[in-house]
Amino acid sequence: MIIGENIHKSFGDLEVLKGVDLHVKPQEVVVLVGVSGSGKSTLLRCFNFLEMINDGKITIDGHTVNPKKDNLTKIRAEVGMVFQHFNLFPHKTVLENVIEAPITVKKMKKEAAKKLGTELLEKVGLGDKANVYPSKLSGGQKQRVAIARSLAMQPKVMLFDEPTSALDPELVGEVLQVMKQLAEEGMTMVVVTHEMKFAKEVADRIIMIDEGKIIESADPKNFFENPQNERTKQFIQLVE
Amino acid sequence: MIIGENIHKSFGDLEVLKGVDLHVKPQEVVVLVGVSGSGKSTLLRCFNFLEMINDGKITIDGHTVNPKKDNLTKIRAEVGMVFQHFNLFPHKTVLENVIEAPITVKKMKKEAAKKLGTELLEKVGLGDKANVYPSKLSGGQKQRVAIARSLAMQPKVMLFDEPTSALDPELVGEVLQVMKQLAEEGMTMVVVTHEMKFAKEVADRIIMIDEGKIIESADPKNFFENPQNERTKQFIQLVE
Amino acid sequence: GGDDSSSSEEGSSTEGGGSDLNLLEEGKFTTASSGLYKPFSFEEGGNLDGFDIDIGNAIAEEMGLEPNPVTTPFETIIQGLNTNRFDAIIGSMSKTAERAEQVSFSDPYYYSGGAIFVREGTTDIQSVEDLTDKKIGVVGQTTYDTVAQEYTEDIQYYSSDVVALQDLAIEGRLDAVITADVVGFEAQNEGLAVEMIGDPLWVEQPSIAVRKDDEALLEEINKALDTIIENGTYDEISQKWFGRNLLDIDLEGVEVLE
Amino acid sequence: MPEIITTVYDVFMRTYPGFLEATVVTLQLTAIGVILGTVIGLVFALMKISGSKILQAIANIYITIIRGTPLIVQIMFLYFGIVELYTMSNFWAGAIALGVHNGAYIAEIFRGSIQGIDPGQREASMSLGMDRRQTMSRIVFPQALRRSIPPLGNQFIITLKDSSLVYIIGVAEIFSLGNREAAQSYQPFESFLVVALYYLVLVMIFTFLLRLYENKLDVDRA
Amino acid sequence: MPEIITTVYDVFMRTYPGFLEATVVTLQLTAIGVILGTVIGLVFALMKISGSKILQAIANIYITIIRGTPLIVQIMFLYFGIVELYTMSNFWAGAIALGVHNGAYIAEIFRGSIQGIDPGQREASMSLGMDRRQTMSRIVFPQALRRSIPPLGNQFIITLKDSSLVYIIGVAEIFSLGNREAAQSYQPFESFLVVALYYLVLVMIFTFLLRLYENKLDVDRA
Ligand SMILES: Nc1ncnc2c1ncn2[C@@H]1O[C@H](COP(=O)(O)OP(=O)(O)OP(=O)(O)O)[C@@H](O)[C@H]1O
Ligand SMILES: Nc1ncnc2c1ncn2[C@@H]1O[C@H](COP(=O)(O)OP(=O)(O)OP(=O)(O)O)[C@@H](O)[C@H]1O
Ligand SMILES: [Mg+2]
Ligand SMILES: [Mg+2]
Repeated sequence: MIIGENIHKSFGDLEVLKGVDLHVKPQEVVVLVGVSGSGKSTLLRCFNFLEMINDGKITIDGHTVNPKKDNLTKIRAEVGMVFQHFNLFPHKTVLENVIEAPITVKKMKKEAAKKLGTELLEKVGLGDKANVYPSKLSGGQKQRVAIARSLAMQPKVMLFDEPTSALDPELVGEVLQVMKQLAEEGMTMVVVTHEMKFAKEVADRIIMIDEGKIIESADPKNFFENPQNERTKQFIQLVE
Repeated sequence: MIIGENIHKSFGDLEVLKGVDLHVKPQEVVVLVGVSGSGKSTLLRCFNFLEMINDGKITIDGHTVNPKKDNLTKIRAEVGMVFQHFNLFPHKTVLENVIEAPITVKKMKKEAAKKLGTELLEKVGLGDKANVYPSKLSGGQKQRVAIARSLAMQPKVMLFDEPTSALDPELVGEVLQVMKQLAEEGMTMVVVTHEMKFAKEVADRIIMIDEGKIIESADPKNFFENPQNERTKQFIQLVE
Repeated sequence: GGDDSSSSEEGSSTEGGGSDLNLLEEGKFTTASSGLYKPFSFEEGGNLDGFDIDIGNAIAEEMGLEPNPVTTPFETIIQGLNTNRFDAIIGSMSKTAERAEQVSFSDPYYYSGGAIFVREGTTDIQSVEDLTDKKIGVVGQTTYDTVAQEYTEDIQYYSSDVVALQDLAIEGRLDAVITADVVGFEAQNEGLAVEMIGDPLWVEQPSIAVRKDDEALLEEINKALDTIIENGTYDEISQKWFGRNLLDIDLEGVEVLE
Repeated sequence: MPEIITTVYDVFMRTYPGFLEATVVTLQLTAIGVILGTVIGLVFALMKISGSKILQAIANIYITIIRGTPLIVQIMFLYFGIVELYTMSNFWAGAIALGVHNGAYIAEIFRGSIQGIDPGQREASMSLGMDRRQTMSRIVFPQALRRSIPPLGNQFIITLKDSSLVYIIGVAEIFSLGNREAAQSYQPFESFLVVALYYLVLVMIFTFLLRLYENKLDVDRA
Repeated sequence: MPEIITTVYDVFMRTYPGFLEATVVTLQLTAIGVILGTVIGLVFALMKISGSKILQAIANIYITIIRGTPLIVQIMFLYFGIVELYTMSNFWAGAIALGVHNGAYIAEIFRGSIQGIDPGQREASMSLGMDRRQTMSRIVFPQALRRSIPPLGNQFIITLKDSSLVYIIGVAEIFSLGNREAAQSYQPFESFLVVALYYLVLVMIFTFLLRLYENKLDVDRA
């Protein structure tokens, strides 16, 4: 579904991704872990073309993206992204947040968009908040709106960058619940998270990134019980 | 060691603490848990007289504090406090941070203070960072300096307000390690934390606060395995 | 369209309507003064008044134009004229050779004496020679400025002679102010503790200034000035402000500033 | 003291018809100065964030020159300096000088507001498939504009006070009138006190309106 | 165009001896204005954070009046208005007016810096047993002072430009000289261009020094 091959990415002199290969199969749920600064966010952002890679190639749904020729806007719309800090549009209501992109990008009729938006909000358990401004929501609610907003574009794959890190612990569950449901419905997902319980339960594969390289890739059981790399062992000890 | 009886605290119309009774015995380690906004921080701040209680009384080491008559400055010095965001003094080096209070408050000689400070920094594993400014440190290192700074006043009890919440997950361990060591050395401690593993291992007692009241108080085993209150059960489910 | 043609005919048939005079605004005679030179030009509660204003009004009327007096700082008044901000300066500007290179002057419309004023009770300034190295207050770009520069480097500049005189009355600021005798007398009347030293040092010829190429306008102005002097209008105005006729002065034996 | 109050009151009562007219002129200058400045500021702010090095350089030169020289010099230059290029009335020269001056400051207000929008907003918008233009016009601008209104209000108040400087080219605004009043009445203390009062009251009125608006914004968003 | 450059150069060469003297006056005015303003500002900032309602009210009235009226009015009032109370030379009247004016703005700079210090700093200090005075003098002030230096530098640059207004009371600083030069040479374009250049160069020099200092601060703290 989404394939990264030999991805290199530098910021100035700092090489952050040093040749990453990652094949995500349709309906697969991949969890990315790694210490701070290892390049997890950067990798997600490259997949969404918020950052341009310096070398390598990215294939989405069978199409290898050529950033010079392709319409990146269209490709971005196919890849959903959920951020740590939600990034809801504060000047729009919850429903307006969700229907903004379908209307402006997909030129969907307003009525149809509203119907879709309402459905999605109900799906994430926020049907009653449609006309409220984001500032009135709790962190967990905001993140669920962000997920609904992303779903409204009917993306082929969804990227999550630490979606629960900014939440109070008691609000983490409600977001993970929605993500779990998405996974069960067959959404292809790449998730950066420190929630090991979620990783164990939901991930098809856990990948450890260290200093811009993939150093471990295994199903949850093997990842935790039988890590191959020394750094992975250390990491597991630290976060467990 | 530190006793709070019938503590009430309001901010304007908002009653945050609604009659809290908490007796912390010498050398006891008490972990406070509760959802966001339940009043955990406020309770700690009352114990340190950063907030003045509206009703009730606080007894420290056998002395019931009368905020109107007592020298609060002196009492605060007996109660150490470690904050979520470290609050190191950015314009002072690590060692200067540690020796500031012994010199200005206890009128300790600079040489003696430096000796004490160096010892404490070694204790938290940062002997080599004495002359560095806080901005050069990682979050975990900052928090360990903050603990050393607090210890330099030889407090009778130490209060920790989510000391690891602002840290990257891989840095949490080093701080908890220092706290564990302190507990083993017999320091009386009250710790607000979401680190349930730490609570299970180190706490003598876990206390659940909900809407400004203590609703559960038990040793770790009973707290997790046999919670009495419905809200506690929910909370345990959420954070486990 | 009958209305249009009749009204334009009316405009051009008005005596001296000014269409050939290169006026800023058709039918209006826009003249400038500093507005800070009581009693010649000053503003009271937003209304411009004074001798210069009255003269301007009389001349405009004589030329069949609507008078339109405006104010602008004296330091930049010639620049204002030469950049077409108004049609003429009727602002107590004395004719000098230097200025005559920049603008054309009418016949003088009054005579005034340049005089030294000091604070009441001052003893160390008795004559113009005593001004040497003293602190003198003047308005920049005036004839008084030129004289002051001959005696001292310690000059303080003002936008208004009246303000300079007010400052002179304050102990410790200025040693002397050079200005027109009448302006000083007016200040004395207002209760300022200043006095004139001796007689006026010279006589100046305040005149109306126009742009060099506005010869037709200058001619009209001179004609109008003659008329109001002859028909008594001038005398009336002068009597109103000073109780005498300012043109009535014996020029025999006094220095006339050029 | 009471005597002073009486004389100030006298001066006030005697002069207020003229001062009210002058207040209108001051407000006109201020309004034109701010509106013109907003237009100029918007253009230069867009140039600064345009990504074109040339446009950025032009904007930077403009802003550096305007912010590097006193307003009073700008007024004089515009009124007397460039007459060979274009001659304008003193009112318009003053208003335009205020506008050109404000332009540099308002450009920085807009630029600051736009750049102050959390980059996450842009990223979220792009990640949903909106292009640069849509992101700017539908997500960034509306938020930046709202954020600009308090500093623009502040700039209005600064301009209200700055407009006093156009007295130097003979525009009959409040200060210019007060100056003449002081000279002709021989009562400088009272005259300037009255002038100060006019400005103070105007500034306080606009500060109050600005606060009201800011509070409304806060309420809207809370 | 080249002709203009020649005439501007001529005017510059002809006038620079006078302008250099005037520049010294401008810098003196600026320095005194800022130093005095800093002293006044410190006093009023302390009053504002003092906790005493009366002191706060006094500080607020002062700040409201100064910020609510144009500097040029303040200069005129100080020079011509209050002579019956106290008479000063025009240079000192100008410098003091600038100081009094700056005082209100600098008070807000200090207050902002002090209140901008993370409350956590105060709490950490108190929790270690330091009293209010120690907390203020050893923890809050040193940090606030450092934080004040960039806006104070900025205020210096503002004052440099504002000092042009004391020309109105006849102090022979840059603008006042340029104004006379323009009038008597009948070359307003060239004269005001030269004046603008003097200010621009001064502002750029001080902006550069300020940047240098800020970078040094950043390096120290990084
Ligand atoms: N736009 C950028 N410009 C320069 N450096 C950057 C940029 N974005 C990221 N980096 C650097 O790249 C490295 C990897 O950053 P990245 O955000 O991908 O790490 P991460 O694994 O997501 O860490 P975290 O867990 O802290 O979010 C870091 O050293 C970071 O400072
Ligand atoms: N200084 C204050 N003024 C007004 N309200 C306050 C103040 N401090 C705390 N509160 C309110 O008191 C309540 C309890 O706050 P407190 O910080 O004690 O909660 P907490 O249990 O520590 O939560 P968290 O886990 O988010 O830190 C909250 O509703 C908070 O908004
Ligand atoms: Mg990241
Ligand atoms: Mg808390």
